[in-house]
Amino acid sequence: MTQVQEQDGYVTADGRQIGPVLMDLRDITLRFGGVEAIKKISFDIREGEIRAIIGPNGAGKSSMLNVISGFYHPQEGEVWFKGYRRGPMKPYEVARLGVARTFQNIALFDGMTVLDNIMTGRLNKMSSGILSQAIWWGSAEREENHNREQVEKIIDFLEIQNIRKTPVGRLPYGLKKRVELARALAAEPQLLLLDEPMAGMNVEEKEDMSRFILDVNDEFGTTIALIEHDMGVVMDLSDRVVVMDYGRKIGDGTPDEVRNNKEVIDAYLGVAHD
Amino acid sequence: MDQLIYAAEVFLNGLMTGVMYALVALGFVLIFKASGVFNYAQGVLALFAALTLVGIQQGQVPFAHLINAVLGTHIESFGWTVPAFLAVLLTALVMILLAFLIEKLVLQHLVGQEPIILFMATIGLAYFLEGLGDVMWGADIKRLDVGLPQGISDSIETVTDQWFGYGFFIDRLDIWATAIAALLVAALVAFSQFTKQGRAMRAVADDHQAALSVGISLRFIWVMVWSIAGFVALVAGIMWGTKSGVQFSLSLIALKALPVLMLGGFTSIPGAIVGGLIIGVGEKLFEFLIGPMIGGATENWFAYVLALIFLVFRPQGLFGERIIERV
Amino acid sequence: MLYREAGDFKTSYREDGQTFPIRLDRWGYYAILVVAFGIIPFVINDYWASAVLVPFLIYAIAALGLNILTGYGGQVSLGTGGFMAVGAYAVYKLMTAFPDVSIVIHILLAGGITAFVGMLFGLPSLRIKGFYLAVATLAAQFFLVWLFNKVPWFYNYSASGQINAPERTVLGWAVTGPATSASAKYMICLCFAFVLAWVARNLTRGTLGRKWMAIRDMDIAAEIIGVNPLTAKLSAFAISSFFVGIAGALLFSVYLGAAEVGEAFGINKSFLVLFMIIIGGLGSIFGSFAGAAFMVLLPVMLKNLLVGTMGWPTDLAAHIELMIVGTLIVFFLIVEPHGLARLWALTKEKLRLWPFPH
Amino acid sequence: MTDPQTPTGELLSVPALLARNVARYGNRPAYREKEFGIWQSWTWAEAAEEIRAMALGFMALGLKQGDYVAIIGRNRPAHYWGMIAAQMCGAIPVPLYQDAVAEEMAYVLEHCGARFVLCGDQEQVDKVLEVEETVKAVDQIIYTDRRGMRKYDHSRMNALDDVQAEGRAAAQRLGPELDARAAALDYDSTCVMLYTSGTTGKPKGVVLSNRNIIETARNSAEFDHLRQSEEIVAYLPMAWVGDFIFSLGQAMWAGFTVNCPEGAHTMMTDMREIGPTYFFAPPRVFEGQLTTVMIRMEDAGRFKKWLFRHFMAVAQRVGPALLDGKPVGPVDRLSYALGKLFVYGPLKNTLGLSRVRVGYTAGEAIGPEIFDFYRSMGINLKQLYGQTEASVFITQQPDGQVRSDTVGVPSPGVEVRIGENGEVFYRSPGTFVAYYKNAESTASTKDPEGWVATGDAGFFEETTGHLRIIDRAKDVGKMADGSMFAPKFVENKLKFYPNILEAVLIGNGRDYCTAMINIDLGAVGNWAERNNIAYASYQELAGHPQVYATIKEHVEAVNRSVADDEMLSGCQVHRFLVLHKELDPDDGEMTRTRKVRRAVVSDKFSDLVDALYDGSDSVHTETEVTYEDGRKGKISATLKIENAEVFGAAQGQKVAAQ
Repeated sequence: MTQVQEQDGYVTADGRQIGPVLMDLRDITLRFGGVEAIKKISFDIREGEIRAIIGPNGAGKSSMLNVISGFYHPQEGEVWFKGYRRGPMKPYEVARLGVARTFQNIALFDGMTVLDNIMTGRLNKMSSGILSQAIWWGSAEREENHNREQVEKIIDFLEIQNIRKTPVGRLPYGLKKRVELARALAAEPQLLLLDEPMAGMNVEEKEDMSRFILDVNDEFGTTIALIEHDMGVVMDLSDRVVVMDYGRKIGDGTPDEVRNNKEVIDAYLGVAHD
Repeated sequence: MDQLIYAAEVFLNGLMTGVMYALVALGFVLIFKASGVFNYAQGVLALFAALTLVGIQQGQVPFAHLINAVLGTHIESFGWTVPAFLAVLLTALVMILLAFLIEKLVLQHLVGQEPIILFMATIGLAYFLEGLGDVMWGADIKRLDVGLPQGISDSIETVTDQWFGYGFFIDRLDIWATAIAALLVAALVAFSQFTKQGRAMRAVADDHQAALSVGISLRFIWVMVWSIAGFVALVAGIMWGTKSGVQFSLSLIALKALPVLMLGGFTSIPGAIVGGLIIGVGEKLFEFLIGPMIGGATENWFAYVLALIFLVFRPQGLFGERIIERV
Repeated sequence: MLYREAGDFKTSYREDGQTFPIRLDRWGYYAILVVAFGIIPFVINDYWASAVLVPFLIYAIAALGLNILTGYGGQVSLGTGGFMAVGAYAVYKLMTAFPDVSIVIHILLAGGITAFVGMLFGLPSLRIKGFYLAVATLAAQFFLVWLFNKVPWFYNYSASGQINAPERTVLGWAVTGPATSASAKYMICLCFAFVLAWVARNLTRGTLGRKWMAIRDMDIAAEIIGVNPLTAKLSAFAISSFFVGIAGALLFSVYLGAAEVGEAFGINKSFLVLFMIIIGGLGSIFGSFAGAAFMVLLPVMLKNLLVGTMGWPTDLAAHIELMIVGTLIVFFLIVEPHGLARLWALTKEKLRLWPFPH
Repeated sequence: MTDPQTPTGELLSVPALLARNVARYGNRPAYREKEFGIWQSWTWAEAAEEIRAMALGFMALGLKQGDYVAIIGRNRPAHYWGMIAAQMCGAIPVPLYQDAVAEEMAYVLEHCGARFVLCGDQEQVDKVLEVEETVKAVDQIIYTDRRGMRKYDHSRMNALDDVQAEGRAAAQRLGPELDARAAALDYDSTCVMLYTSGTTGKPKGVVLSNRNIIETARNSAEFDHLRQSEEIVAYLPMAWVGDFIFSLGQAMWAGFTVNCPEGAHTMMTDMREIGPTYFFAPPRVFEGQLTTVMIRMEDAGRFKKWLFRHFMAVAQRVGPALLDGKPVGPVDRLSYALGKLFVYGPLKNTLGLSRVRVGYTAGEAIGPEIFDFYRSMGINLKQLYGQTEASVFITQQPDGQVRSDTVGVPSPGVEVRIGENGEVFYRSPGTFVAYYKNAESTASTKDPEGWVATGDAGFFEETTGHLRIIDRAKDVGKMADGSMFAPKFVENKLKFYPNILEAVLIGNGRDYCTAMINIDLGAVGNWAERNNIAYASYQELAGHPQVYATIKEHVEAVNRSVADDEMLSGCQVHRFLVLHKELDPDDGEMTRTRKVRRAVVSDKFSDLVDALYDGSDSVHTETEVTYEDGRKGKISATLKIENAEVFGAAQGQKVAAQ
């Protein structure tokens, strides 16, 4: 049983200590023209937890993720991150605050190798100026190699050593997803957003990906918020689940609580395993 | 007062040029809507059409220059002349053949490439056609006359003179051109709105896959639009050719049509028309009012700068639909 | 086939990240440098300098510049000619205004000025994309050419409206003006080309290059992972224009000596350079050189063939050339959109795998 | 003869050798490992420091003299260092096969009573924890790779680099003690204990002293003039004596560089990058490489194919001669040089063999054409004959006298004699001390004068003085008609065909011989694709009539060649079948080193054996199999039995069916 109320966090079933609130979304409302994609939704994400957002297609999950990652700006409501209210920011500013994400339909840079793609994840960690880059020798090269080391650790962690120098365009779907995760990890984010990390994967790939997600959370203590269709996966992975339907929040709590939530069952679980 | 009247005259001229722009721009829009190709060669098509027309009219031997060079002969022309109407018809056929070849040799092999690649391909195409035109018909400046009336229209001059005490100088050709262009524009709009092929064309524009699935032949559509574009080019070629002779500069009207498109949006037929008028009027007025202060000849760039500034504030153009970015 | 890579292993990221990781390539590269710097200057004659090598080097620089913007940054520009003009007129003004400052500095400054202008015209790229932008850059082309035509100050009120490069020297060698020797022209262009190519490589291999490519490949994703589109795009425009400006400056001061903006820097220049990078290969340093070489050599060879060998009239040859160039562009876009660079890469791959097919 | 200017005086132990290498080659590369995309390198000095830290750490954890330290993991510098560190502490390293399943590991750990276990990664740790139910001795578990270990109970568990850190911290306190222990090591103290994956029964722990290892290393290193500049790739199981000698013994003696690949899946690329100068591989590796070469050439264009065939022919003619320094005509030299440019050079390069100065193969007989293929390309590939009990070397081939059918002359310092039953005996400084906790089998293999029975039957060629091995002595039997039965001899001939992976010959005490055959899925599968023959499983492919036809051709070809050797002509195969499953160590049908366990096979498939002799032309069978994850299952199949033509005397042998 979890007491989410208390400020210092809670302890999960498998005994992980979950910290205080990292991101707090308050009464978020998002409109496209007349359409209300998200209606007054509030929930929080706590340090070190794996938080899932589920819901039928068009429930507004992705929009929600886009709000968190600062790609959409809600018309109403407040986004609090690390205890500060986040004003309307450009996405890249949000990224610099320590939010990284992956995309539903893979958004890798096809013209680059796996290594370069992951290196782009560390752009915010690199600061050498144009001049020193033009000369390369010295600071720029040192910086490059230092970051390469970090990236290599991630490559090793996600077991993609043998495709290091392959252009991502040539990779199979499953691996692309993994590379995208690697790119997000390279930014050493405090909050990692995964948009349907297992969409279109076969069982085996799903198992791998789940393992990696858990490992990430375990090894780096990264807070993870993910959208996923596969109920089974969500329930195994996540500590707490938010359920959305037609832009409204209809459920929030541990997988069990959600599973037994009448409204959720009607709205989602009924149609989950189609 | 006089200023105003001059301005009015300039405005009128601008409108008429604008229609011409609109006409050329329309060629772009059609092709772009149907095949997603931004056809830079449109202008050269016009040049080529005009050259061909003249060539046929005056019974030139195609490739005479080349043949002479290779065989050392001195053939120039067949010695006959073809009546304008027939010549236009023949030229139209040539343009359709050309459209077919372009589809067969170029577009077909570029299906699915990014737009920018297709765009560059048409630049290549433009170079080729320019060269081809010159090799076929020679590069010298030619007079083109298909019997369109020319010279200053006295009637208008007198009328305006009575009204404002100042006679507008307006070239009859421009009036005719405007009329024909307007007619053609109307026809094209009607075509794309009301005929089966027209609808098919727009279907393709909206969604290739869908169009294919309902059994529309892409290749046919492409050949069709390129033929139409060729025909539009022909008309434009005739107008401009008659006005200022058939020469390379004719191909530059394409460059004039580009800003029109940026203004009107690549996919919008009304956009092309309105854009054309705005540019036409705008550049004439600008040249008339500001030009003298900054050394004149501003037509070259005014259209672009206007479009550029405009785009910065409205990236999707006049009638283009707003893009909502998703990830 | 020629490659012997066994035992060629990397023990540091420095070795792994070097420009020519494979030993054989490295040697080839050094060999080329030796020839370029150590041999050619002593054997070069006027014909080779003015017909082939000097234009090749200058256009290579321009191509590098455009490749940075288009190939790496993904921002298509049709304004290259205009920007080259800026470089040319900038260097002209500087040369005539400060005769006793080194020409090298002038050329660099000219690049800097062009960079600034380029950035100005790059601003719209923040709002408009694809060929909307491509067309927008035409604005730069036409406006700038018109500007240098219409404002006498730029050509020092010379009657002809032309600009003429006075004689300037580097280390006592005349590099501009009529008295310039072939090898001097060649050497100064070579030095610039070499240094700039090296800079281009450094910029594209590192942080900045990745930002550009990220924007090119998927701008939205790039922004979300933390790339600031403003700085990325503007830096691309600036640096690209810097290169192009220097190319323009060299083209005018070293190669042409005298120029009239209309025909020296018209829209065809823009296309010429664009073709170079298409044929050479978008997003490739090597491609920039290959493309430049190709587009410079092609006319020369055609001319020799058609006019020289077959005795055709020049104008006809010129038209045929147009057709051939056009065809080649289309051909390349169809067969290998990534140009000579990719072809080279494929050949290399084959050689490395030899005798195996894959 | 030990080296005069050695700091630690006599080189009586591996740690002593290490000290010498630091003194001599201090900042030359000692170890490299492909990790994080580059070859992480350690000089001898750095390596020594790491090792010392490790040893101190072990002591801090309470490792005592005479303790046993089990090492389970892939080839990594850290693991080699672990062994040396253990030796420094006066403990005895016991490398284990990392792919061993739990119960095998349980037996070994139990048997040697290891107090410390050094594990490569989580997987190995899990295994150890699993066997701890039964094995009580294990006191400390140390792991190299931290991945996924955070959740474990660390009361008796440490990460290796933590151990090292602790050791460094304790340097002052424990340093002297450590030096004392290291100094105490002499020629007779145990260097390592290796478990032989005996072809029969439980593994035996072979105790090898410093004398064994160092003498052998020195002799063999001098035999092949191994220098400090050699590069080797360490990829064979660390538990195997060969790897210990090459990657530790000889490396320590000659001071050359040991390179560890990133992992099994990158082995070939890593090998190519390093380009070893001294290379050992069992025949199946060379076989595999050759097969892939052929397969890849299949897809080549006609010109390339022609080039390949033409120049390989040239190589066959000229290569070996050149290699053995025999005179060769200028024309041949030229065309060979061309071949070198167009084919051999690139080929050797892609295989990573360009720089190989000395290459060895052993453990199994190697197919002549495979052997010649590599030799003809100018790779100095040689054969040696050895076993764990001898610290590998018994006989080996000197440069210039290399043949595929012999195993060479006795290695320096080794005496060899043939027993009256044809069995090969040897005596050498490398001869093992004893089988651990197994006095009687020690006695049965090693007589008081130190002669050891190899268990192999063989003879010396009068002409060349080279040893030839026929077969396992105990497998050599008599057939019903009293003629000699040497299964391995025939099996090898069969296995030389790329299509045949394994073959088991039956016929001891019977009227005629029969065979059970495993096809090579790689080769046959590829062939199937080319002739677009669809198949869902190994089983289906194995049963395919065309496959049977091909195999039949091979069998008859073999019969023909066997017929030539009148001594063994009785061993021709009259009937055979293609097995429906691959023989597999996990099912106990083979050893971990992939040697067939005859006894196991013949009783596990007794029904098939009967069918082979009762004349029936097909048989239905059901077999238990173990999957990777350890689950067991059954597969059943109906196997066709094929008759093969025999030649010469064998035609006399009557077949039950007839």
